[in-house]
Amino acid sequence: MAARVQTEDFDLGAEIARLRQGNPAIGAVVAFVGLVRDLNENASVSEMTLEHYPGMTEKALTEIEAAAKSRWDIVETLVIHRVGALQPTDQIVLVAVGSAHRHEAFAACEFIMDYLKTQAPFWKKEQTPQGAHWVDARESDETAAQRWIPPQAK
Amino acid sequence: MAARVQTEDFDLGAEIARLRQGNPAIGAVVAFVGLVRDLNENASVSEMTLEHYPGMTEKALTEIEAAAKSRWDIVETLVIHRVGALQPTDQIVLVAVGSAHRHEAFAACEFIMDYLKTQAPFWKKEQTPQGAHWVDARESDETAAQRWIPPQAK
Amino acid sequence: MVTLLYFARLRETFGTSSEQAVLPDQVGDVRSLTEWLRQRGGVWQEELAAARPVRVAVNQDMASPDTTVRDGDEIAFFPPVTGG
Amino acid sequence: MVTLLYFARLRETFGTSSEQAVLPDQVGDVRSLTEWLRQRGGVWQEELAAARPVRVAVNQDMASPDTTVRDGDEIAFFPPVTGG
Repeated sequence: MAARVQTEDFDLGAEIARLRQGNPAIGAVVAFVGLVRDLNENASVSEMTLEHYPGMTEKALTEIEAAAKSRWDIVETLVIHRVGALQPTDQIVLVAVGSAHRHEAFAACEFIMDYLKTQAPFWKKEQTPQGAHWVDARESDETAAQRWIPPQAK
Repeated sequence: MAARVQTEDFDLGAEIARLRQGNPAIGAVVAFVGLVRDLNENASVSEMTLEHYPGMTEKALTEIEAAAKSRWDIVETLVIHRVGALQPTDQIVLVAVGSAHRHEAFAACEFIMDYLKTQAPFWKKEQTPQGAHWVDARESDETAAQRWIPPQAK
Repeated sequence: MVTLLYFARLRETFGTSSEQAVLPDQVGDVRSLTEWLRQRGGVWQEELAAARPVRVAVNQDMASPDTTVRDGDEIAFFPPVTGG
Repeated sequence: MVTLLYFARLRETFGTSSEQAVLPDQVGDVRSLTEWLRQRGGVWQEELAAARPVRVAVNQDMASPDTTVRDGDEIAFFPPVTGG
């Protein structure tokens, strides 16, 4: 279980190799990579700046990983999130989960992403031809996170 | 869209870099990597041999990718499956999907894996201290594939 | 003449991976072809027994017992798949 | 004395990323603290208006209006998060 916030890029292949290194109990790895698109809400994006809340970010990510571990039978988790200035096609975030079987890895990886999107203190500012603006939170991300809450707990 | 069957190992980082290369419309990549575990159904596994049906395999994989593309709004798909002799911790299969948004990539990647498990003509033979044996198909894999069929089509 | 292919456990048990066969007139679909092979007895009868979960592909598409087979077809017999 | 932090749009609009503040006696939770800041008027009143979706964290945990605030706390105000 690890969470890192960094300005530098990350190497997907090297990170996954490290995650599963020498662990023959891992039969499945699911990795999600989020990338900067050149288009968001119909506006073309030339650059994006990611701000975060140092201290709380790492805490929030670690708590989300712990929640995933308590919920599914998984072996390893990794979250890397970049901050600072990013351009289209740049990598923003990596979430990876290693487990014995595939369904747990898929579910836990998507769960971590959905919670990261609504709980981890990161904010995006986009540069477009119309100027710079802070990205609004999307209702669909809130809905995505809600679906993991058991009905009786809502 | 690409499907490859090969004896050689694959390089996850290089494959994903190629998949999304120069395409700023891809905002999400989900990659699944299946690995040889040293334990299956409580027997320790020292080696595994993967056999396939040349010709039909590539056809089946391509059809599964096409089904995913017709079902979700996704941009790129890639399936690589190894055959031949493999040891614990070796990579067996890579399924990767690139899309604008994450939910489509997660769903399509899991869909492709579930169908590959029940439709693509690969067979595993495991070497254990009790001798070599062909792995039995698992009921749970059939159930996993069934859940993608709309109720009215069942 | 059709090409018959056998994979995995069936290949090992039958001791062959492929054969060319001339189908008798009464064989027109996967069901009757399987029955015809079963009549060879021994391991053929055993592995192709109705209770056995054998899969059949005709010209590299998954087939059902009702799938038609005709001259020139490539017909493969194998256990349920276990890749991934 | 508490530490107040502002992020993203709030940081820009308020023109500051942090301040030290001595809370008056009537401020005991996130709700009353927000109300107290709102009384500064101008951009404070605007950005912290009840209709605005502002999130608050107390000591780096997401908080609700009822969350207690006390001396020594680190309290952050920010828009709904948009990372990932």
